[in-house]
Amino acid sequence: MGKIVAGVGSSHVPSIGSAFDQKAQESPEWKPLFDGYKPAKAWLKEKEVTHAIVIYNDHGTDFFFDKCPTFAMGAAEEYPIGDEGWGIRDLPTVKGDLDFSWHLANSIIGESEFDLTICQEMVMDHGLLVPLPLLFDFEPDWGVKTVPLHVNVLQHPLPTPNRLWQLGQAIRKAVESYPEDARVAVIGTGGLSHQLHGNRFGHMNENWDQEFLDMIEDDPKKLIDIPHDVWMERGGAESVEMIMWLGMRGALTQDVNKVHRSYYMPMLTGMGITVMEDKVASAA
Amino acid sequence: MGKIVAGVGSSHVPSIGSAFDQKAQESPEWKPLFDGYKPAKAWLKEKEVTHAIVIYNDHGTDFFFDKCPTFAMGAAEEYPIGDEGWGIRDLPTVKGDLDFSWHLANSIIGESEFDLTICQEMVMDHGLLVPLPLLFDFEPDWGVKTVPLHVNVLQHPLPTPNRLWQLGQAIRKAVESYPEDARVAVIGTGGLSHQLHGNRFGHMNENWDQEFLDMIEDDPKKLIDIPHDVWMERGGAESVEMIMWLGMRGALTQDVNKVHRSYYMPMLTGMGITVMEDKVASAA
Amino acid sequence: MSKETGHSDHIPGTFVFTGKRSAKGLKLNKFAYSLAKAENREAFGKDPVAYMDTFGLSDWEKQKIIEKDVKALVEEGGGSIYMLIKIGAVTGDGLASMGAQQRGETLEEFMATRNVPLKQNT
Amino acid sequence: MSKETGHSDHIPGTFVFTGKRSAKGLKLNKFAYSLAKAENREAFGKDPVAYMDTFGLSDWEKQKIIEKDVKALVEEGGGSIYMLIKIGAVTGDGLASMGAQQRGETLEEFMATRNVPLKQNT
Ligand SMILES: [Fe+3]
Ligand SMILES: [Fe+3]
Repeated sequence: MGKIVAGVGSSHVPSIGSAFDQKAQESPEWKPLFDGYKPAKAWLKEKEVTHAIVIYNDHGTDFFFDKCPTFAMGAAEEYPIGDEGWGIRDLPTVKGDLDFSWHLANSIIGESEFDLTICQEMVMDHGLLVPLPLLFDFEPDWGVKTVPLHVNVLQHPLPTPNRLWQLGQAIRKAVESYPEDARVAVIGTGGLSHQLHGNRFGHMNENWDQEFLDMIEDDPKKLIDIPHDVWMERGGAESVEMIMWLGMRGALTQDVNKVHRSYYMPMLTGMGITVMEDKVASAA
Repeated sequence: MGKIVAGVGSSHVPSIGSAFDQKAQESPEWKPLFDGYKPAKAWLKEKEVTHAIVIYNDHGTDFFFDKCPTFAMGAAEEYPIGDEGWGIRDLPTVKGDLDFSWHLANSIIGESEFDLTICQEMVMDHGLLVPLPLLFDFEPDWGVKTVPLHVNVLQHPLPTPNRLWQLGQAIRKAVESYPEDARVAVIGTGGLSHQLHGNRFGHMNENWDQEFLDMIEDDPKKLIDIPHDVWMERGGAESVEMIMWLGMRGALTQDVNKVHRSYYMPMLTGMGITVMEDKVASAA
Repeated sequence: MSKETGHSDHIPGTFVFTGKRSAKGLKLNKFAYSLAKAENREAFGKDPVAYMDTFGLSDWEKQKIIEKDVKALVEEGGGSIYMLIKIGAVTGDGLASMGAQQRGETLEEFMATRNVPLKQNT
Repeated sequence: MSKETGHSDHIPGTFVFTGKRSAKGLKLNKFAYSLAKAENREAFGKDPVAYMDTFGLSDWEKQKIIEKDVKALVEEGGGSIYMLIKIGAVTGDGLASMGAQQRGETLEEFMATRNVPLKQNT
């Protein structure tokens, strides 16, 4: 039986991946960030997570504006590591689970009536590849099977925060109807505050980031009604991708056990991580 | 102000396009089919339709199963004629309307919460190209601006009939909030009964086709609850694409003025056309 | 509910194109899809096996394609009839021929069952 | 509500990447997107103008790309910063340099405003 065990929210800032590849984890600038992931990874391992559904966005690695899906979900055995312009990172090809992916597709499209784009070929981007190796073993190979779920947060119109929340609920319904054993972590990625264009480039907002982290844990439904413009105004235009965390949070019980949280705001982006245990999973 | 003027349901059988290109309109085998479109075209012209939203499916012309969107809508100035294997048909490039398409996208994704794939590049397939020149002028150029809206009816899971109906309602809402003048025909394509694979190849069902045509006109909501399996059983596996007519019918008033209908079942496929006038449009 | 296809194949003579079938036939269908491009049709026509090899097709797939065994490609190979029909653009087979083969009939036998046997046969 | 963008550009210094902007910048962004492939980075590096011409870029676009005027490309050209940043993979510019230019600052001035000026600047 499928079961949602954990929800994780995580930034996916590319520079984290560069620092990781350069083994800068212990450097003074990066130690606060990487230390924040250690308890998360240890706890997920303890919980014996077998599958990760990762709600992330591609940034022009696989998708372009010629054909821009609102939601695109992977259904493949393997997902190659993409080249975003600086070469291919030295990570093993991401491992999928065909049977699990198609089960999710049948439920999320066929029962919950989401209009997913189903990808049997899908190339991975930093949106997924930054958090994944910080949360799961990957040497010599991945310790988790992954379902990538891309969200358009680049080209407006974007999906509404409410739609992401509903997607989370559809994910829960789909996981819980999976007949095989699967201990699932749902991971929402992106943010926190940052703006990468215009003369507002570099805008960050630690107060909003901390408020957001509080709300995602304790009162997530309040986030549903915040329009895109307000996210952009508070956190910077590109921080609107934080709505992807609602896809994760909507998949969990209303109440959760707060496992871990950490925040660091070095240069361009507020970097946050939160780990929550599902109440049904913790009661079992 | 945008206004839905007409709803059209039409088959999109490729052989109609071949016969059209071979100027076989007056041959005894084809005359019954082509004569059925003449009153439809004349009436649409009389109603001064400016825009066509065409709900159709691509059959491996532009989309492949590597990335399979449930719904994909065009937002381009022009849509090239595709090569489906037999060369490019001699038709002018389909004309789009950028402003209208993006308005529809903003409303259908941003307000009605559909998860469309937005295509700024989209190549046209017989799903759209068979009915379009039978319904509108195209020489020397198209007399209508088109928004193509592709539906996945090839690879299961398919969108539910109910989801198509809801899409129609979202289309209506979007059209009615368009600030510019637009007299819109919504066109649902596909079917009617046919099966193109397995030893049930060649299955047709005139009784069901006629019942479907009755229901789409008079009692369309009864079609919403018919599961995919039943469509396939009654009309043949490939006839499940008839659910696309619900996207058209859901955009119209419950009651409609029945303008025209015709049916012909020559060889492999029940070929139907129905034209309906929206009650709000007819009252204006 | 068939575990393999994730779909109930309860309609006789019908093989619903499920995700599982699509996964199984992905290379086969990609090969057939590629024939929508004129240069690929030419390459396939010139040297069928070499062209099929560029898609990594299995020996079974290549054999069934050469034998025009659409029935096997659909029922066992995960082929989508919408893709397979493009093979006919090179081999000259129309949809009716492919249908007759799937029904275990000759083209003439099949055509005799039709209301109006059309010349345009796709 | 701006008629041009179909979106309220009410946040100062912010140019929301609307559909209308995406349409305007489609060629520009496609050029930048292409640089995700190694062979394209090489071709662009070797002969920038010839490479840009294969995407049908306008003289204005080519000039602004050569001048590294990210500000103009975003504000007027419909450029997506997520695509434009890939140009830096060839020219050597990092995101922070592009940001400083958009703010009308030198890189040094911009870095002085940061909590922790990181080496990894994308
Ligand atoms: Fe991002
Ligand atoms: Fe069709």
